[in-house]
Amino acid sequence: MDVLASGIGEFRKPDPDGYREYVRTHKERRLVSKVMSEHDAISRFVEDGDYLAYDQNVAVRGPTSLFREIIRQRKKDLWIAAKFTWSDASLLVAGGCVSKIDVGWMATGRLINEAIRKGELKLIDWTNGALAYRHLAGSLGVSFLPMRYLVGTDTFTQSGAKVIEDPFTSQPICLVPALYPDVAIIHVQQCDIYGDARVLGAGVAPMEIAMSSKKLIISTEEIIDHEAIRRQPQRTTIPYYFVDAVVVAPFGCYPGSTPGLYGADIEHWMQFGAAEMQGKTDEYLENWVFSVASHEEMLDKRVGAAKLLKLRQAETVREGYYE
Amino acid sequence: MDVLASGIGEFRKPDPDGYREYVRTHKERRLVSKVMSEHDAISRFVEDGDYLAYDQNVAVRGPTSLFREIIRQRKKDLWIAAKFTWSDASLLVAGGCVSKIDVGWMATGRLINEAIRKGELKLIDWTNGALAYRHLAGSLGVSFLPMRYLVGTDTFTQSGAKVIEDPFTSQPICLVPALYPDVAIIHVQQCDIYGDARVLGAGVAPMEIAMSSKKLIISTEEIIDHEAIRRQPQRTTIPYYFVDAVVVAPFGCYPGSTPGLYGADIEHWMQFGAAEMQGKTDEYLENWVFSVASHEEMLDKRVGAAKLLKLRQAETVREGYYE
Amino acid sequence: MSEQLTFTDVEANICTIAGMIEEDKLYFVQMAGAPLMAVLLAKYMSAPGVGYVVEEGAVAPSPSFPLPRMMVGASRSHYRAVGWYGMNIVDSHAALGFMDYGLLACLQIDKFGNFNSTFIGGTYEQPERRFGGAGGATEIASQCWRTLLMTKLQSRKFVNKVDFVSSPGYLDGTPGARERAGLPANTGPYKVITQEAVFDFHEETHQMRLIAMMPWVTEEEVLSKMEFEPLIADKVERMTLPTEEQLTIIRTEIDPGGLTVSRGEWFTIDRDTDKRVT
Amino acid sequence: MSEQLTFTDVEANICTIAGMIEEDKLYFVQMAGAPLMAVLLAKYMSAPGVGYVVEEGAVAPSPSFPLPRMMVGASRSHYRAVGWYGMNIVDSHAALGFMDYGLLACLQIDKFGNFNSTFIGGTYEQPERRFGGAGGATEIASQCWRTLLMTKLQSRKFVNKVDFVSSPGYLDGTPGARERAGLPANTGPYKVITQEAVFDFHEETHQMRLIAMMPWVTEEEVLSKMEFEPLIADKVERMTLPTEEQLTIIRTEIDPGGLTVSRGEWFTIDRDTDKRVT
Repeated sequence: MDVLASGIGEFRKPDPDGYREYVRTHKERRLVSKVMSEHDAISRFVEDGDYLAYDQNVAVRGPTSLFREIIRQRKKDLWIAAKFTWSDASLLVAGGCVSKIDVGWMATGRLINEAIRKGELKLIDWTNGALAYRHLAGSLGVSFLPMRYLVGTDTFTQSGAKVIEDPFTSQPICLVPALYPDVAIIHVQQCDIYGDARVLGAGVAPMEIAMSSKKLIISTEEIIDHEAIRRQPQRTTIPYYFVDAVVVAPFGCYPGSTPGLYGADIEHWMQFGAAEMQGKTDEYLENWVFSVASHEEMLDKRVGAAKLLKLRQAETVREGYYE
Repeated sequence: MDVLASGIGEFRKPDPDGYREYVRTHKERRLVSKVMSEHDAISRFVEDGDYLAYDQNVAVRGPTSLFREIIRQRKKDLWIAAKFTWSDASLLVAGGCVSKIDVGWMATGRLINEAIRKGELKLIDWTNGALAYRHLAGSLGVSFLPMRYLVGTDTFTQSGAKVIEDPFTSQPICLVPALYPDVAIIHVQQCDIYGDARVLGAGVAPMEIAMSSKKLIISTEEIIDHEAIRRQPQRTTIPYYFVDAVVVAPFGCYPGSTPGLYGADIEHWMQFGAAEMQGKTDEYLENWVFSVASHEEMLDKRVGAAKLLKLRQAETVREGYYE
Repeated sequence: MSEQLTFTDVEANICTIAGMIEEDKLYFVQMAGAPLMAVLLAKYMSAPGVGYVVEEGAVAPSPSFPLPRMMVGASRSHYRAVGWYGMNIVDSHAALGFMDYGLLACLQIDKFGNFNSTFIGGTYEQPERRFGGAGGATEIASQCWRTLLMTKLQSRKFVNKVDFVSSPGYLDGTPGARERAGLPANTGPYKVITQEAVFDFHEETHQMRLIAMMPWVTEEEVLSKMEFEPLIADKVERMTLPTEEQLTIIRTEIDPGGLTVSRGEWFTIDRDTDKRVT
Repeated sequence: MSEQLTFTDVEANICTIAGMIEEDKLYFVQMAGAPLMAVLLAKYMSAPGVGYVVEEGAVAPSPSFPLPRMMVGASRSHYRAVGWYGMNIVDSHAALGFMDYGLLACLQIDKFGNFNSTFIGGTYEQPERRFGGAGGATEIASQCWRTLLMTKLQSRKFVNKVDFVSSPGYLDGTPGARERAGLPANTGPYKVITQEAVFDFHEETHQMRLIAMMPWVTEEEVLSKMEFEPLIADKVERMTLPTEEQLTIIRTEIDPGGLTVSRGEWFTIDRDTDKRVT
């Protein structure tokens, strides 16, 4: 193989056959209920050192209740893919959970900068699209995919991509290694007890991430009947056999928004931003994560019914999602 | 590039940059009506010598009214991809339209065998999945994709695939060249005047074919309002800017079925099969293609209202398609 | 006169395979015809919850019986699936190792389970009889963990050398041959099912091995219907005959038009003796 | 006292770009912020039919105004799209050549249009200030036919050498440099828009070239705000000022919260003389 250039970034060596072996022995093929608490889902399926993937549109439809549970359980040494995200990476860094980030785009600030300075955090640069495409490669069961960009940049140099001579066109072509995360967490609007899940609206790469991750936790705004899934099969984003856990989490991406259901709590983001700037994220975490036992308790004791109603009312669009 | 093995089959050299140039100068970006007759669509967008792609599930949702128009206009020397198809290839061979077939699966009989014997027809073997995957490669704008099968077979040898040493795993990996058809014809249930099209139900690769084909003709059971498309964006299989022509064709895949709308006319298939066995396909074509000016006239004069009603009644499922 | 049971070779295959279907496994089933009917018979009778996918992208459908005559891709065969996708998606599910079993028919097979669905006789360029092509069989036989192959026991089908290797078995049979070619590890043909005999493959040599026969046939009869000589298991089991109930369901619910099951060789079996009458 | 017009540098950029939007072209627009606001302003005022896609997969939306404060991926920004897909799909639309223009913001840019959105100062391993990363800018700047880049005219932004090439311009500027690297042919940065000047790139040398300035600035002033010296067009045009109507629509419909447009440098312009007052 004539490799014309190689990035120097660290990456997990793609191992399609290893993924297959895991699937063969670990994944449930029967229709059995996978509903469990966020506590059980995170403690059973997220391990220290795991590569963790998730899907969201910046602050929209992100699995934030599960991020908080990961912090609550003090998971360590996670490697995450922050593509087209918001302050989730900062939040997880504040919680001491993350040691490596594959970067597409994320909000950065004091926490990220300090963690880099202290040598506690390593960033590996890719792009949003390159990370989504690496998930696509994983979802196709292969070890790499060719693509038409990334080359010519320092981003390429810091990534784990390669350039080869295309055997069909003889031109240089960029190859990115497939990403097979250990575990993915994805928030959806609707899911049945078996894991058949519907993402309503545009999403970065929920299906690709679901397919390429060894373990998959779905958090859902509501459980819908299995027969409802079967009545409209074309709406199913993720079929049951990819899913290991289903967590019921209304307002599960608070303070982010879920299209068709509720708006974002911008004041909350500002509160987090202020805490970060003032070096007070420990207080923030104590208040929003550690001092409450669950997402449900956080909603009840910290957010409150009035705010939740206001956020519901702030979402004026149901068309295309629920209509 | 260390190429470990290469198939000997002929294939169009993938040319992503050539495709891009075509798109840049030829494709309409504005929302303009593309509704036209089947005659105009085929005469404007299908040229002798074109590589023609289409999508169907064996005899389901195939663009048969457009196949008949291609025969009626005596198009020549087409190269087609027959993946997961039915007797369409035989029909086009009977019409003298086809000189090469990339084979996934197709019904074969006297017509195909005779055309091969006479040297009028060349088959190049792939598989259903390999052809769908070659369309996927085209839809991603790249020149090839890696995949985990085809190797170890004579099918590989007769195809245009290659084996290289995977630069990420060091194992042998099969690469298939992207397929960028000159023109594709796709039948859908619903489409607006601009080409925003909905395929209702499972389909082999309608989106991939639409994206990878330079020219695209949609035939549709009905025109729906553009605002209806915008009210449910997640149901749009193909957005307008890929589409060059929209042909209104109720019962457009007769004698095949369209899910949610009408069943197949099995007697018609048997009639075609009998004509083929008896060497009477010229009579068949005269009756069903040449002696009628259009699909509409064929439905009216050859099929008849009673049969159409019967086929509508034979389709008992609307759930998941229209409900 | 004792009671008799009458069925075709295809019906026998469908019933035998239906008896092998495991409810906690996922199946990737070829297009239509006998393989699909086998899984549907199991779903109807013994394994209602079993999940299967078909090439055109329907995942775990619950077809409404009786099935339509031309059922591939039709609404009743995709009825109440949990997902409707496309071919690239379900092929990827197989690539990812989710499909425990592939279920396929073939025209010709060799002792290592390599099989042909492309042409018979002549050359590739000028075949005597050209068939439909590899279809989806290659992706299924390459990517599912185990492949169940269905064919008829005839010497022109069990051959020393297939006219064309459309889809891979164990290739040349040597250890690791599939992996060396680039196929996913630890996959391959698992059983070959015919109307009168069932075969598996030896763990090391990967040669086809006779493991079960219908009650009315002898080893010699089986071998007389094969061009190559298979291994013979230490103990060759007796296959179970189709039941009346199975046959009734096939004929009324699974293939009411009889397009698939009414063709081929007919068997009439005396139920007292399990011997073939005609 | 004559009438005055007051606006920010971001507002100036939004208005200038809005004036460049062509209704018969397709746009690939970065996440949010000023680039998206520019296309929305055009859509609101002059090019209602213009189509654009955003990274998370909404194709040709018709957002409902006023827009929400945190709008990326939110329901009102995807409202009445013609399609809702994902990132890989719309990136592929760009790979296939359907996107005429990419519309992006950047932190730092060099004379060949290579730009940085990753870090400023220090080293890659220990940056002084780490930013969000390349995001979707690299795929957009690589795959769209032409890229419109928006930034502020400041010497720390127009630099001899960017701290990190997050996304490609014309690389080293030599003919065919992008193609040799493996990028799609005939693509590249098209214009760079700032609050006081607009640049394009010389056809052969691919060097940045000053082509237009606001009425109140001189060439010397522009050059004083750049670390490198750009080419100067034979005739440097005068840029059009934002209109009252544009500014009103930005402030009431496009960014009613003022999160994006109220930051940065404020300009107050005397409308009689087109000179800057403060």
